Amino acid sequence: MKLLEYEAKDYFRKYGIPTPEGCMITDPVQARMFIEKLGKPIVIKAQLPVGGRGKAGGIQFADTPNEAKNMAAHMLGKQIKGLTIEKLYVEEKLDIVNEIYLGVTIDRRNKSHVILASSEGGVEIEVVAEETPEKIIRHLVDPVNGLRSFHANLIAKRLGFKGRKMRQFADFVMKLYSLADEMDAELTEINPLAELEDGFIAADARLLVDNNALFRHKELEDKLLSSLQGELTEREMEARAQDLTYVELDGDIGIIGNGAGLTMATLDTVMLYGGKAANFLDLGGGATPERIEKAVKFVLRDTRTKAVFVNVLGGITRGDHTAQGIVAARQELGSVKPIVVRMAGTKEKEGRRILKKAGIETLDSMEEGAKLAVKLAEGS
Amino acid sequence: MKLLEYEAKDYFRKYGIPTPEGCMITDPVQARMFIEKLGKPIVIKAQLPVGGRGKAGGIQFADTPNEAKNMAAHMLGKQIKGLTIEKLYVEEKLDIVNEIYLGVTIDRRNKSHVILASSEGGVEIEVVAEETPEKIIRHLVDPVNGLRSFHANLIAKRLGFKGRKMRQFADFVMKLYSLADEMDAELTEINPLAELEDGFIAADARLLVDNNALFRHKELEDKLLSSLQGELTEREMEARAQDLTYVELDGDIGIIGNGAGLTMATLDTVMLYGGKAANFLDLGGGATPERIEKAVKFVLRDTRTKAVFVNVLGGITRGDHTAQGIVAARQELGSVKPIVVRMAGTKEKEGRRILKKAGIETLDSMEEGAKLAVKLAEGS
Amino acid sequence: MPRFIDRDTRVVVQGITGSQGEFHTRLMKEYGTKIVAGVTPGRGGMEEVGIPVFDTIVEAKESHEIDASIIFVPAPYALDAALEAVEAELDPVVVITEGIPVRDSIQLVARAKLNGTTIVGPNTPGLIKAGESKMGIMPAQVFKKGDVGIISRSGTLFYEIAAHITRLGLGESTCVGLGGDPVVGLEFIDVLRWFEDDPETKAVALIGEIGGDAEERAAEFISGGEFTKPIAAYIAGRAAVPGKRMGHAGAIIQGSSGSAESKINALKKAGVSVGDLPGQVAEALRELL
Amino acid sequence: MPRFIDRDTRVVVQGITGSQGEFHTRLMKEYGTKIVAGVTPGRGGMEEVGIPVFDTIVEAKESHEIDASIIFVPAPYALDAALEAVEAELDPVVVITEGIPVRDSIQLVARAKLNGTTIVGPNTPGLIKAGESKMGIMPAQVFKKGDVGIISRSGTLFYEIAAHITRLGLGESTCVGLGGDPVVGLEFIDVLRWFEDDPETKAVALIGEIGGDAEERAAEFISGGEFTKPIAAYIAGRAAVPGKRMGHAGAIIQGSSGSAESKINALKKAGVSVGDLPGQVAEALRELL
Repeated sequence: MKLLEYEAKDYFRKYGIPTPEGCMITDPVQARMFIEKLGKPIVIKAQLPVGGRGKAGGIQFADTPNEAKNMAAHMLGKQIKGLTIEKLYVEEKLDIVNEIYLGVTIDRRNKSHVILASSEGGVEIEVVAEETPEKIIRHLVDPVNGLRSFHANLIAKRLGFKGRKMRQFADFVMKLYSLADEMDAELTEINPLAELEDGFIAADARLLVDNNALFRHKELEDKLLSSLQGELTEREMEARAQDLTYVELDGDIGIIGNGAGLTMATLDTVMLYGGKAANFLDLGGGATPERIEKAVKFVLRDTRTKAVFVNVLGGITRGDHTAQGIVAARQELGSVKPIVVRMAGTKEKEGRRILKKAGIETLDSMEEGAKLAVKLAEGS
Repeated sequence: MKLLEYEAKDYFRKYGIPTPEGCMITDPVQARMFIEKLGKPIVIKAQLPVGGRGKAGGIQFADTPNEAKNMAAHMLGKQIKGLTIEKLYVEEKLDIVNEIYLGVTIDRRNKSHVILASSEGGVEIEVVAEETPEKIIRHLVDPVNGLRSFHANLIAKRLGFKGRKMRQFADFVMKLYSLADEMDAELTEINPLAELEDGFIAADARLLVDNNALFRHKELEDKLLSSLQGELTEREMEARAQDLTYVELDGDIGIIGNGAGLTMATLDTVMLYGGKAANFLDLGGGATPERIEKAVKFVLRDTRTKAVFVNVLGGITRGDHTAQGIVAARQELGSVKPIVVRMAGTKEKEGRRILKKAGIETLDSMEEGAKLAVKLAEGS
Repeated sequence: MPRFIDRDTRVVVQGITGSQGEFHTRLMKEYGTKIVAGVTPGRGGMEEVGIPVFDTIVEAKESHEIDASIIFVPAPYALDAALEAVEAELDPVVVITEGIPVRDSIQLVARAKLNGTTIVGPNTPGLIKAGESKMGIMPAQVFKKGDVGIISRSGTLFYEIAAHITRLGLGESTCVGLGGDPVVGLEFIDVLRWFEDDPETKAVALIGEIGGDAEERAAEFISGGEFTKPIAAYIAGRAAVPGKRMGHAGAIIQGSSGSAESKINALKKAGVSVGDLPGQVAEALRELL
Repeated sequence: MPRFIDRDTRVVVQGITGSQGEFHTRLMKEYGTKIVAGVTPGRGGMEEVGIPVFDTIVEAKESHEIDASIIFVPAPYALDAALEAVEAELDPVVVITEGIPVRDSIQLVARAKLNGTTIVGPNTPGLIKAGESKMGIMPAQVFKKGDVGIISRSGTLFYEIAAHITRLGLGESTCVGLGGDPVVGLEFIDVLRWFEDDPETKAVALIGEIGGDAEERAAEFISGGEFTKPIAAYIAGRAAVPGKRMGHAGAIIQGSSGSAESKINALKKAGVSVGDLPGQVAEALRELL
């Protein structure tokens, strides 16, 4: 899950990472109060779970209390990428000598955390990786031995820092890694990490926590759903609330499969035959009739859907359960949209019998099923 | 450093280890208030840095507010093993089903932490080890992999606990190990660890923290000196305050050496020739004239000392410095106690010259020096 | 070299008393897997599907010889369970559990490596030696003893392709699910090495999907000439959109990396026959054999 | 087998800019030790005693070939420094630092073992190959090239006995201080094994003290017949009182274990000549050789 900047900075402070003085506000008056107390120019940042807010006007500056209040009032309620700004983060404006990038993420190939640092801060790291890869320092963290001060010193050194600055930056690296490790971060990054005259400070803060690890971070569980707003479409949010593994696509054939690989292959096959999937919906293993009914209903209700292809290879998932779920969904919705079912494996015969009775076509192979679904979607 | 029970229990609570309700008091009235609030019989325990307080009357019980107040008044100010009781710990009295021992300490041979557990709680573990060693479960903790729940489960199982109790006890083990590890404990033990009807609780708590690790536990540094009261003699406390590595012994020859091994060998040699050392004083490496002066004065001031043997094998420690320190100490104290000096190594000649001028005898070998010191002590 | 299984492999089921554990223990037993013990902390002394249950593996080993472990323990406890199996020198350790934090998988894989233990998964359907033994949740009926080894990152798609292979009369030797998580123990290359030396495997089906670069690395390995047997592949996710997780935690195209196209191109360049449809993998293998 | 040193061993000094580090770097250089670099984080780029100083070992290795490390870093930072040397594949790693928390020593020794690295110390005077090289703080003048290997838990007592040996004209081969802490890397047995195979060592002096059971285990090893060279021993601490630390953190008699008597008896039972006086060790060796 993606934390907002102000939430991420709360964790940064907990781990002793220097951050500018700031606070989250929801009312323009608070912006005035903050700048009055601070007595220095401030930056006002929209708190939204999407990237690229800077270009979209989500980062503004103010030098006086009135400016701060007016600007905050101007920003609150505005929309960026379809999301309404409800929270702002006001923060002291920094005298930045230099902008650095520092991040910790997972290296799939090496099966470890990797620390990325670059003297090219303030730019997206992907852009740096593309254009000047030699400017990115990569340090793989040994999972058994962890990160030690000498690793951090070397990272700081490679970035060009010496003496006191080297040790200050190394300290920053150590703390950010501790946070990444203990908070189960899939990604945490500071971009830009500001170099000041006498040290470093996290001008921005990004923190993505592994959803699978939320049992270790109970305080975040409640925030999960709201954190997904920027990431998921409305329909995906709905599916999530119904506990369905669903990805929205832009075609017109609803796809339901059991197992991620099979469902992906179903999409691919539909595409191969000239169709376009409206979604990816993975039932997972051993779905009950109720779960299947819920899934089919969810896809049928999608007005874009012209036909539905259900592809179930039975192992733990039973054919009869699948059939029952499909029939129930269709009956309850009174839907006449064509449904194609490919069914094989456990309780296949029983399933086919149930579907036949309900007038739903079943096929032996995914290929045939995909072909038929494409044809039906075109014909409708 | 040895923490008092109430201090140790504060740490136990921090690590989520169940402890009886209790509090530290210094005034009998507080005992009455505690029992009134608790509404149950209590136990009153003297807080002293020495073992065996139970046998010495340091643990008492009270059923009523008056009893509590009177008993606390009776205990405060009393002496146990030469130490005055200034603090008491009042605590709810438990309904104990069974007493267990659980401890974590360092296994020198295996170079790891070791967890010790025994169904024979309430008795000293050394006694159990002597009489019924088969009743002690030992688990060595792999320093790289740490302690895992399945290790703790097995310890609980070996103690005879099953099902829910197994998991409860295992949880206790995990928490005590976390505390031992993170607090740099040389030893932490719970004896007895009380088995109740529905769980376990730490009836007592012992925690010895590695003095070398106090830089990681700043909050304890101030308490170090007072914690040594039970461990060190008055003279040893004084030496410590002067930063001298000193052990008090019961003879009459003051021994000063450089290096622990050499100083021990000096004691042994003196003993071999029929003498008895009054102390062990290790100058360490590279002592300055001032440090040597301080050490010699400290030993000379001991009224039991009849002669002093200074044994310095110079490496980093210089002969001239040694000689200057000895001469200065003697002059300043105006002492006439005989001093024998064995000197070899760096600046040996210069040192001997200085000592000769001051009328102090120097010898080539430790053996000769020890012999002479014994003779002089006998003769005085 | 990873360690796999055969009819003599003696298996402990960790998490045997859970519904998944119990259900699949029954199916594995039916298939012929030598399940000798189960472990669930706190449940020692009971029986499940006729299998004695212990609190710890150490205790199970006191009365039973055990070679390997399969784990159905819930995600929060799975790391400890797997490390228990590693410490008990069981090998392979098959982690069926889904939803394990990636930090735990990193720890597990690194510590197992120190011990030289093969970790299959997490989030894997497991492995099967057709006709002899299975440590996994795959439906038995689609497998038949034969010559084709299968390596797959996914579950049902793996069964789908196995069914095609079986239908064409080729049959399977050893089949291994690698797991759908971003960090897993066993990888394509490890299994390819093993298949190269396995006399019972004459050809290999490789089933990949979007995310990561395991397929690209497998292609590189194959290009290197160390793998000499016929091989056909299928890659799922051509229709996937970048930045979205397609069911599996590991199935995600990040920036320019992890696309199906990149994997397909790499494999084709390495001379691997890549099917556009799952069924084409079986057909290609029939021709190659 | 532990790795020791000779005139060709190229050494880095960690903590070279501290007063101890600087002082002993000078003395080691004078003795002939090939000190090629120093490391102090934050001090990279300067020079100390004519030796270039780096911030990290990795950087030092970019311009210098380095074999081994000696550490003078203050106790709170010593674990990290030693692990840096281990990770850089330096061997041996000699930890002079005193006062390291025992938890850190446990971690260091365990992690070095995974890497196969010899840790000498902590709290050791170091080691010396007489007449060639020293990585330690021992006074050079008491050593002279010869046939006797020395292993000692203490420092000055070790020099005392070395001086006796030198005075009798025997001289020393390789001498190793094990360190006075309760948990150290190298132990008597490790060094005895090495001495057994070392052609330059004809006899051995073993210098122990109260605390722990390293001497008893050495005696057991010697009894086992794996050590065949003449050996004489001295054990310090007969006059020590139980429960008191005698200077060294490790020199403490706990309960019934760790007494000088126990060690002396064990060694005598193993056929080792144990002197009542330090000088008698040298005399015994002269007779045994």
